[in-house]
Amino acid sequence: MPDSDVIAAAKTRLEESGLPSDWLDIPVHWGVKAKEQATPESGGLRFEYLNVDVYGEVPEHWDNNTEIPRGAVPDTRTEQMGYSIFSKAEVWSDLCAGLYEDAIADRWNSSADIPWDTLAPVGSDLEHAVCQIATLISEYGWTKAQTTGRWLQEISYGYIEVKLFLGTVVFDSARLYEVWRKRALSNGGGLGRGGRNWKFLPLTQSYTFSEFCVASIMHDAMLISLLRHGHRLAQTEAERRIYELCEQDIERHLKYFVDHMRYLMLKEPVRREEIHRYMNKAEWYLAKDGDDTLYSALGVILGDGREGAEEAMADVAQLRREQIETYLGYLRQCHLGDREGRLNEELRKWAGMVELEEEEKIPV
Amino acid sequence: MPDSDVIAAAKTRLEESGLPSDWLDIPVHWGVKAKEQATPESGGLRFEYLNVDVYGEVPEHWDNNTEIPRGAVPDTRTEQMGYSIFSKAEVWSDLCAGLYEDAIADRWNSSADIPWDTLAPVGSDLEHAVCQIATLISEYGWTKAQTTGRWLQEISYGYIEVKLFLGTVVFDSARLYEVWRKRALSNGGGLGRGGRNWKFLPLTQSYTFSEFCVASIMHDAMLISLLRHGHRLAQTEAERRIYELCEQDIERHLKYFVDHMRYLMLKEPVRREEIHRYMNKAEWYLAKDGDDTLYSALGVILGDGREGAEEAMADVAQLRREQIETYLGYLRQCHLGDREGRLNEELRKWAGMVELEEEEKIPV
Amino acid sequence: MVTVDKLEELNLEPEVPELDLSWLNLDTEWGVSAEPGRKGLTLQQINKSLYGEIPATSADSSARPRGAAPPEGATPRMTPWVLGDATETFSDSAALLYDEAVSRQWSSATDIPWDTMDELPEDIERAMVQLCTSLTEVEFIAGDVPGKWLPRIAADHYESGLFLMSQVMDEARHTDVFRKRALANGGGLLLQGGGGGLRQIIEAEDFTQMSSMLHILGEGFVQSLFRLGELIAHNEAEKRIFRLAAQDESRHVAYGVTHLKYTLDNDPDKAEEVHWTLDMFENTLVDPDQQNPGLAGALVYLLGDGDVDEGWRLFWHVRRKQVLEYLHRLDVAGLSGRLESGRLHPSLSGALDN
Amino acid sequence: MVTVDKLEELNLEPEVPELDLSWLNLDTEWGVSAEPGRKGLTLQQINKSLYGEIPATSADSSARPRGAAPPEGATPRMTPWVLGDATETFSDSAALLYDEAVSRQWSSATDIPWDTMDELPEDIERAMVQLCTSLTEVEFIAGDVPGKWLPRIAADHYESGLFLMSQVMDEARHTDVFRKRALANGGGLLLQGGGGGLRQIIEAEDFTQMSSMLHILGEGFVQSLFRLGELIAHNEAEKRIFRLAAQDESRHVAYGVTHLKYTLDNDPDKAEEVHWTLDMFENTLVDPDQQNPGLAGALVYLLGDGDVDEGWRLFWHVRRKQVLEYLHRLDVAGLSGRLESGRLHPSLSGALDN
Repeated sequence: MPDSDVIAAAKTRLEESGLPSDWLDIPVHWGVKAKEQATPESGGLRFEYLNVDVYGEVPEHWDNNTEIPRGAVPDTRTEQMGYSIFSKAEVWSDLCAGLYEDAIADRWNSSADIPWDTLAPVGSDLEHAVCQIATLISEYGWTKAQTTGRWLQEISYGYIEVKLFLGTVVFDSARLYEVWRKRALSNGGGLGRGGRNWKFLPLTQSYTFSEFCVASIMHDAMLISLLRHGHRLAQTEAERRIYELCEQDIERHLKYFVDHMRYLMLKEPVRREEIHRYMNKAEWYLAKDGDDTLYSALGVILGDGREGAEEAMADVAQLRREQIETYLGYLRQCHLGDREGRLNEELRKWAGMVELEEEEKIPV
Repeated sequence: MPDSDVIAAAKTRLEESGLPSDWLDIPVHWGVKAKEQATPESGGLRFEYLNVDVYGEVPEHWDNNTEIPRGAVPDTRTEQMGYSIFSKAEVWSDLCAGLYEDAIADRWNSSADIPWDTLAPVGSDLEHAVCQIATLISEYGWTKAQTTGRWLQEISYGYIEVKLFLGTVVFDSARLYEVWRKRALSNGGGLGRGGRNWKFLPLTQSYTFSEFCVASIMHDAMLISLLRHGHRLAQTEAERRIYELCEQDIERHLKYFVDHMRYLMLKEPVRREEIHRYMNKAEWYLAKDGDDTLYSALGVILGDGREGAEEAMADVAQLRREQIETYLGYLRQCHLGDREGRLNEELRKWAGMVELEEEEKIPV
Repeated sequence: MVTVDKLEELNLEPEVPELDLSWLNLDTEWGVSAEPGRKGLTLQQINKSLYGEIPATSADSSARPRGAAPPEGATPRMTPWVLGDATETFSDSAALLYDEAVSRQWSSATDIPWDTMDELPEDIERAMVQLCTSLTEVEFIAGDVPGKWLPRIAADHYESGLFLMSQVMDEARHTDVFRKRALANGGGLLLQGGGGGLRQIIEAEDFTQMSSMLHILGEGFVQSLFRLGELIAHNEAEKRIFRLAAQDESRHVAYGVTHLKYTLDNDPDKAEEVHWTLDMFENTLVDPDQQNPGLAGALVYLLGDGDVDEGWRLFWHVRRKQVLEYLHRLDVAGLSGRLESGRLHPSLSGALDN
Repeated sequence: MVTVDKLEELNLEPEVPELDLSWLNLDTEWGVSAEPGRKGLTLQQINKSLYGEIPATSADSSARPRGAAPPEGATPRMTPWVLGDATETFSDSAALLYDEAVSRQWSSATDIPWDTMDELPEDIERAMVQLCTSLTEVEFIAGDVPGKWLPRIAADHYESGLFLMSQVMDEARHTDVFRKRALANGGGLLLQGGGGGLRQIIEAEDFTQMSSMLHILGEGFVQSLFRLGELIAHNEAEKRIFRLAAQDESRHVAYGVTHLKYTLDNDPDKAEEVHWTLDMFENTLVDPDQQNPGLAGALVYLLGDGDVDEGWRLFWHVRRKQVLEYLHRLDVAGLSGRLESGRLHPSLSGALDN
């Protein structure tokens, strides 16, 4: 029986049974066979391979406020679902689908993939310092998951790749939270002191997604600069592994945030000044919140106890400088190299940069 | 000195003083003089008269997410402000500006404009019944203000007339709340029992403004049908006045909601089925919530006490029928006359309408 | 008005609601007889007996009026959440301020003597419409913000709710009247203000922080300016606008001050949080990156009536008054010491030396 | 990776942070040594001493990990509000379910034997891709919803937070795998589902109501169906998809059931509210106006492998199992009696007679 007869017969049977059959009338792109690319060498059936024919057309503007999959036929009865982001420029990066699959391929398990049995007692000061750092990184993991997660309900299906990738960011952030909590509670220590959290307000208060992205670049850059010193900071193989695995995750997040901001700056250059405004805010809160707990704990570790901490603070200052340099480095990659000349005054001191000339203030 | 010289001189003085002067460079529509229409006969300088030249062009799509006034020159540094409604079809009615001014012209004061001294003791059953009704109307006033108010932060400046009018709805609703609270507490009674509030969920849970509008039409129609019986329900001049003044306010709100929905149905007829979905929901909650407190209290008033209440319930049933008829009547005015054939089963019983034929249910 | 047509297909008797008289025997406070006074029957007069008692905390997210009996059966969560602690939103003056708001409503259409506006010199007209452009923006946000907070106010603290509802109305009128002035006399709207702290007010997720920015600092500065409106106005219409708007702002400022006082009296730990917020907001207001190019120039220009030096002198006079009144309001609210501790932003404390 | 370039204009020594050792003497629980077990170091193993005690209520909206000392100075309100009562969000199984989620992650790219998919008859392929179109929609919302709730979970109840974070990941993978199946074998995406209760889940503003719709009824029905995936699948790839997805759904359903049980154990009054929600949601699911034309037809067609009568017979078999398992889950959670009291929607109780 030719295919058209098969379908006609199917329709008849459905209709006789009182079932709708209009789904059989939809013209099918019969050539779409993503499975053909799914070889072991190509990483299996990765999401990138789905982007063929109409299904791969990511629209500049998506105008459907329902859960309709990109490429499906709309049902106009559907209630609107409250999405608010319908612009490709606001969320897109071509890397999303690939980073999503990478995140899954790179997945790890804090219970089993960390050699916890390598932990060994260290001096009380050191254990306190490690636990203090663990507490603050946990806190950031929690914040990152919460604040990333809330964007899911805002982004429409047109940009499904972005949403899938953000799902992995949420999950990675959960792990960031718990692996450090585990470290704090597994070696005779406990949790330290929580941070004041003001610096996180630019994440929680974002009104646009790209604003959230630049604030994330700042915070992720601060963290990754620290994680990259894992080889110096870790006392054991377990810790070294934690630093490495977390670094790998954060690096992946930054790839997206940076590539998205680059895309936005190219597509909507008129938003440059607005984006600087958001960086002003993020930096102001970071500088103002700056309590010295984190850096003091680093000093205790690098100084091998409280006695050596004072001397080690010069090293810590170099590390803090690297944080700012790293942040500015990522911004250069997004075509936001002009940030260097506008960096917050306090952060300039952290980085040892010359002061900005005082601008004329018009006090209105 | 010619005007151009005056401006040039002003710029020079400003610049010498370190003040920005670019605001003087903006081309001015020098002919716009709304004051010329502001005569006593024309109601003073009403907002409608501002809609001249570029200032009166209400765009189909507004693409600025800041507080910029319609017609001003953008400053691209400005942070986005979180508005979500940028479509004229979603909010517009040509009546807005006029209704805004009408609301202000019709303003009243529940402290001074109600002849409270005409209140006189009535029997205990009657006082209880009046107070019970007052409690429930107060509750709706509170809900109306809260749920209308939250839309202000969603609607962009492009549709400023709508926002101004909604401001009056919020204020009127505050008065709806407090004038009935005052009635309950001023004549030897007190408050009765609160409602279960499920029926208000379609107002609080709206994701689109037009969905909020149809739910408001339903609730306002229910209330106004009741208020229109004020002459029968009021025991005193004070109450009669309350009924009248509240009716006048709700009538004004309905004018907007109805005219907006009419506009939407004309501009975006494809949304008809979606809008029916919202009405399904609003009606379902109304029917399911239907506790009989309100109607029983009406029965006690119309029956002049609990003894006559049973007999008066037939009258109350007529009043409830009118509520449904009134609701359907307003919907007809918005080109939603087809609602009659799709009204919720329970509400059909309230209205004495024949039952709908049972549709084939496909239980998936 | 919709006439009640008989529906064609209506051919049955309507269902009769069930008579349920259980509400005749409730356990609510009964026998309350508020008496109208000199100003009629105000909220303060009905706030008697149990109905006048403000619960320190409320877990009720429904619309049930304070003092009413709870319904039988389940109620849904009406709003995502309410601010249940009175310290979050309450003010002892809210009822009074609402009463005042109702009795002092005015109409921008009919209460402003628009016919007193003669043609102005072009530079002055431009400066005035630039000022009005900025003001209509500010007032626009000032209405959105209470709108945002309304669903979060507990019905048990209805006084604050009503006050905010009246503020929504007031700000609609201000948005309106400054737009009217901009378009009334030939000028039109000019340059957008570019932010200047408006976003900070609407993004705040703590009511007291929001109120300290909006009501105390933001509207406080505006009110101090409007009360000097004579220095800016060029005719009776403009004077009346500033005078009436200042009257409205006074209520909003009073609400902010009395709310903060209520909060600090009951929760002194909140002080540091408010200080932090003011640190941030003061910094935003004077930040060169946030400067409003139109407002600054136009205001100085108008104050000097075209003489920029004189305008600057008067500007500092205004600014000094703004700062002094701001500090005074904080004192009244119980948040003192910003000047003495050096916490007040230098650009503001500097104004006191002028 | 960004290389750390020396900034050209960098010509000063970086400022040295102040050394503050006050955190060396905190009043937190100290001396905790969790030991890894058979599955490594799980959450359950670190939930010891004070760190394992779940506070019944939490007023902390900050990100401070449970058991950490509060910071010096003021903290802001981090999120608009948190659900402070444990009864709102907690589940005794959340930690375990998170641990399971982490250890049972799978990859739709590499763990599905896509090469087992041969060409299918066109009617069957169409029915399968129609089913997958509907499923990818459902899973899309199922990820948005926990995302919405994350900012509302108190850090003191972190177990529920972590569980929801894992659900976001699971649902991303489900959205993904059904889209992959739709596009893998020649069919493509067909007809949108038209609602069918998805909006009801995302609009709910009470966590327990949301969870009873999403986790217990919605995902419960889906899980019952997936466990009968053999009836629908035509090759090993499809079987594996349903099996792995069912395993994930089991965790979500378990969370919903144990959360509801926790809530009802501690707040029995909540039962009526949940019943109300289920009344509404059951009605939505079977409402002819909400019907999903694609899903209904495709599912029956697939179940009968083209024989529609047989498909109906098996459909009722599936539905009966869905309803029985749903009622069983409610029983376990302590919300019994929907069938007996006649409250279960007739279209669902009717399925039990088939």
